[in-house]
Amino acid sequence: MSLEVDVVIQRTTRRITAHFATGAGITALFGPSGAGKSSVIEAIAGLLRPVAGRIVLDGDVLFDVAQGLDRKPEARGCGVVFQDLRLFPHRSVRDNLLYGWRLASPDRRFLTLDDACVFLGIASLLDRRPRTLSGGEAQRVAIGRALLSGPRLLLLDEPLSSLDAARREEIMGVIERIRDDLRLPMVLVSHRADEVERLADSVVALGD
Amino acid sequence: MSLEVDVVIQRTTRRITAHFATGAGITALFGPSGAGKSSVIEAIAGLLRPVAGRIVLDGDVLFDVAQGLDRKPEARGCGVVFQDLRLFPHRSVRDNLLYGWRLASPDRRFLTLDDACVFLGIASLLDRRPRTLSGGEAQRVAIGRALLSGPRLLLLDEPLSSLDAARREEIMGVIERIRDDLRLPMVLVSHRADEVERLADSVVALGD
Amino acid sequence: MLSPDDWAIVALSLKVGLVAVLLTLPVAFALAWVLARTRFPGRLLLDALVHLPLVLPPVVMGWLLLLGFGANGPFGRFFAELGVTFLFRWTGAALAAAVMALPLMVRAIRLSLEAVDPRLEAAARTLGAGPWRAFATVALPLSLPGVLAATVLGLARSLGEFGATITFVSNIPGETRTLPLAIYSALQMPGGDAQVVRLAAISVALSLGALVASEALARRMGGTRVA
Amino acid sequence: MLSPDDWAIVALSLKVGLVAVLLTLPVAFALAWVLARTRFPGRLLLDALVHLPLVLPPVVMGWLLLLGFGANGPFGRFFAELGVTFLFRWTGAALAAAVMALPLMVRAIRLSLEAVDPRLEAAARTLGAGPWRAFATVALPLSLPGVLAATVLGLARSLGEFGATITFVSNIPGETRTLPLAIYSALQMPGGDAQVVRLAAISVALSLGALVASEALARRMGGTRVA
Amino acid sequence: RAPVVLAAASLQEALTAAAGQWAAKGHGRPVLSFAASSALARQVEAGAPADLFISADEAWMDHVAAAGFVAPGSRAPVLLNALVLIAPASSRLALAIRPGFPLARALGAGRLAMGDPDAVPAGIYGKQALTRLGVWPQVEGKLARAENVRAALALVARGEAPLGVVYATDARAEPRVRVVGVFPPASHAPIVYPIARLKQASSADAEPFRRFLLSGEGKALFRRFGFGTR
Ligand SMILES: Nc1ncnc2c1ncn2[C@@H]1O[C@H](COP(=O)(O)OP(=O)(O)OP(=O)(O)O)[C@@H](O)[C@H]1O
Ligand SMILES: Nc1ncnc2c1ncn2[C@@H]1O[C@H](COP(=O)(O)OP(=O)(O)OP(=O)(O)O)[C@@H](O)[C@H]1O
Ligand SMILES: [Mg+2]
Ligand SMILES: [Mg+2]
Repeated sequence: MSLEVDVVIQRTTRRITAHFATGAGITALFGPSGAGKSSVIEAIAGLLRPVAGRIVLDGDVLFDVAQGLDRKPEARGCGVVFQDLRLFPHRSVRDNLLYGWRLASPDRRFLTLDDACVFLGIASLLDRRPRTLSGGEAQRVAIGRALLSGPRLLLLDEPLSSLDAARREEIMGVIERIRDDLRLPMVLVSHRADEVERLADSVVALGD
Repeated sequence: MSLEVDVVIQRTTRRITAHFATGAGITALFGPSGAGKSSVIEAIAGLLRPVAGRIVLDGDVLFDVAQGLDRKPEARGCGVVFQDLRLFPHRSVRDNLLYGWRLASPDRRFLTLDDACVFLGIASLLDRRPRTLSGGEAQRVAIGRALLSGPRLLLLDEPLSSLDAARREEIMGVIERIRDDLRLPMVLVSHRADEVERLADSVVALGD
Repeated sequence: MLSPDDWAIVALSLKVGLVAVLLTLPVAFALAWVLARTRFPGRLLLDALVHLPLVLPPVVMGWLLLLGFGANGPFGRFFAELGVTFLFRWTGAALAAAVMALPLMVRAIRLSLEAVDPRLEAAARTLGAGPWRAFATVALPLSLPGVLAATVLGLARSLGEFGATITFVSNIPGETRTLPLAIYSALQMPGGDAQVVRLAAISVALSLGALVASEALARRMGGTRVA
Repeated sequence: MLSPDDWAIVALSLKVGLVAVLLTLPVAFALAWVLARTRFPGRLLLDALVHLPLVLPPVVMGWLLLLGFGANGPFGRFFAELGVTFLFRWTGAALAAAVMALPLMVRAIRLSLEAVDPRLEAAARTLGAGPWRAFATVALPLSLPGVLAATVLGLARSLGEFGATITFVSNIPGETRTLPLAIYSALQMPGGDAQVVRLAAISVALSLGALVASEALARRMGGTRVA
Repeated sequence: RAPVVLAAASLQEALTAAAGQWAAKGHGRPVLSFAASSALARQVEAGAPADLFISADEAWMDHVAAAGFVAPGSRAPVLLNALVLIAPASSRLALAIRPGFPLARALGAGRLAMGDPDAVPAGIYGKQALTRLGVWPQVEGKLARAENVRAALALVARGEAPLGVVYATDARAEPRVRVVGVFPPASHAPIVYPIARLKQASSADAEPFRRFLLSGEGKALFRRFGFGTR
């Protein structure tokens, strides 16, 4: 279990360089607003094409400019909690949660809908449309959707920013369990020192 | 300078009751995810009609079911930083920032575009479209837009959730200055104890 | 109130219109997708071609259809081998209606497709959906308002189609005499005004029905609105 | 390549088409707004009325225009007092084109308006904008893709309008003989096929030009896309 | 002001030539508007500012006259036409038009192209002729009813219909069709294009131009285009 990222990303106005390698566990991406954290997450997920470098997950080359290799997002197995959530507005919360779950091969699934609902506290929301959710409710649904898709790498872009202390505590516990029991590697973007301190096995700083 | 809120809000699935009165200064709205904080903010701003109760700002009745009174949003003078930001996607950052400023009477304006840009660190973004901003950048633009509209009440719905520690620190300083120099009342939704502790003059808990 | 003849005309008009719209819908969607999502050298030309039935007078379109899909036309020969003939047949009336409705339908769908947030499809990809599945499960349902508008516009256009139809497949009772052709015949006769008004009223009633149905459908899938 | 006569026809067609589209645009926008944003008892009826020119054969629409806007028609008398007459005049051709283009334009704009997020207008209200200003500065610009599509559709429809025009304002050279009517005339002439093809080619070239212009415009206001 | 002439679309070529000849004499060139007689008649009745009306049949002229739009004494037959049976130029078919002639058999699986017998003048005359000859019942279900004569002509010219009924003048101008036979004039009402000056006529040239069309010079010109005159 290892993740190796060494990329240069060009956004219209700025160039972002990220270079880090981690084993299993949680890597915190740290850095000021606009440093490029979300861009790095998108690059790992295969949604943004770096101009140079390579990305390797468990010895599996996901991206390599030199080799002209660029694995498609759906073949990378990266579960993403987007900073802007991106819930499907036309589907119920249930169908949002099950979207990736239905597409995952059964042996990749490590969570059931019921379990996810319980520990995220979203069981009562299943028949609602995302537009009617509160900020924190939507964020929890986005976390559930990513977990249920049975990813082999979790990319969490400020996943707890809209949650109250009690909820955060609970979900951090779940993240720890996933890390320890499933040995799933994760990249976590967070601005909160306490979160990083508690969860991160390694910290990567993105400069401004 | 005082704000008096006593409302019952009906959302499809739940009923939200809020009852508080504060003087000048910052009132923190506290409560678990889904408690109804954003709903109360929208009700004060005039975007959501409570089923019962009244809202009075500085002796000025904004809403009163008994009197059948419901002041229009544009006549309430509430600057809102929405949890979902709601930047205008078809306008540049500059035009977003100046939208309310241009509509405000000159004597209500208490900030210039240049000053806002400096303390929010968004001067370099002025010609960009909101869609191209990072999460934190967009949040700072939303704060700037609300401040520049010269409101007589500021409603801040988790305005700092996507910001790094240094930026938060700076912007909290500005909020304090606005509170102390302009004696502008504010309602702040926040999940962070440190924020509430530092900024809030009074705390209102919304129950679940 | 309606004579058996009238009923036959109404039934034929509905058959022609529905077949035209249902067959055109996938074609229109594919064209809308190509125009909304791809960039290639001949794109503008394709766009112009799609608009052609709108720009040319219907009679000319009927004439072109006759050249292409008549018994001696290249497409006509091809379809004849498949056992489908158009000339003087209701199938030809449906083809004419389909061609004339196409530009309206493509535009409506395209407008909706272009408004779909590409970040949602990106999210679907990270959840394991290939590009086609992501499209079918995200962009397609989100563009349903456009598809619905296309259906209404296409059906209305089909119900009103006259010039291309009469030129291509002429005016044969029971086969190609749809409402507009019946109205035209009445209009040509001195003193046929009352008949014109009656048939026009039927057209209007039909389209009102289609509108009511579409609004009901829109309300049922109301949650689809992204807003 | 084009004779002076051809140029006159092209110029007339463009004048008629542009006047029709530009005059219809605000009306279409207002109707689209009413249909998209309001709910009142007669709404479906209004919607059906807007679709009427699509549902009825153009010749019938031309006849209705003749009844309404002819020298003895109620609207015709009213406009005559204002010094505007329609019969046999290019103004009548523009009116016919406008009426026929209306349903397409309303739909396109309505589709875009319905996709505008109402929360953005709410935000504008809190910043001090009244409902109309919020609409004009937020919903209106965000529905520009629909307005652009409406313009293209309307112009194309105007360039192809035949049946209502010839029925309403006849086929007067220099006044109402637009491209489609000239094509009709050529079709009536023995051996006029070459002329038909030439005039049709001009129509297509014009619409291609309009499409190129609209695409360029769309690209320039590309940032307007909400995505 | 030059006169505005509303004329049946099938007169386009001949009337344009006549207007040219008239203009060559130093008169203002008449404004010619060609459309279906029905559309033109309705325009007249809506008060359109026209001077002369030439209909493709008597029926619409009757209608206009009954509505009181015709200047008294100005109505006159200006042109005559004949009705013919045509086939594609390549067709070998030989068929004599006489009572009970085997038209249906000659059509085989094909259709008989003609103007809509319920609406288009050429179709109405065609139906009269076929009825008088006793063959209407055989072919009634095998018609391709076109919007106008030109469209019927095009169907035969393209070989999409094996036979058609059109005016002699149309057949004459289309090289891809061949006249199989001429319908006996007695088999249908006379094919007359009536002209009339309208009540609302305001052009001083209206009446002189009408007289010119009815003059020997005008008639000679129309005969060159295959029309008959009286
Ligand atoms: N349109 C709606 N339809 C149904 N329920 C709604 C709607 N909007 C909000 N709600 C519900 O009302 C409750 C209050 O929502 P609100 O957004 O005010 O919560 P909040 O306190 O701001 O939560 P958070 O901290 O998660 O943002 C939530 O349970 C939410 O699901
Ligand atoms: N489409 C774009 N066009 C131009 N610049 C862009 C675009 N997208 C992102 N950027 C810029 O790239 C930089 C990195 O953006 P990114 O979203 O990765 O930042 P981030 O580290 O996630 O910030 P935050 O903590 O505020 O979310 C920002 O300065 C942003 O303005
Ligand atoms: Mg980010
Ligand atoms: Mg909230």
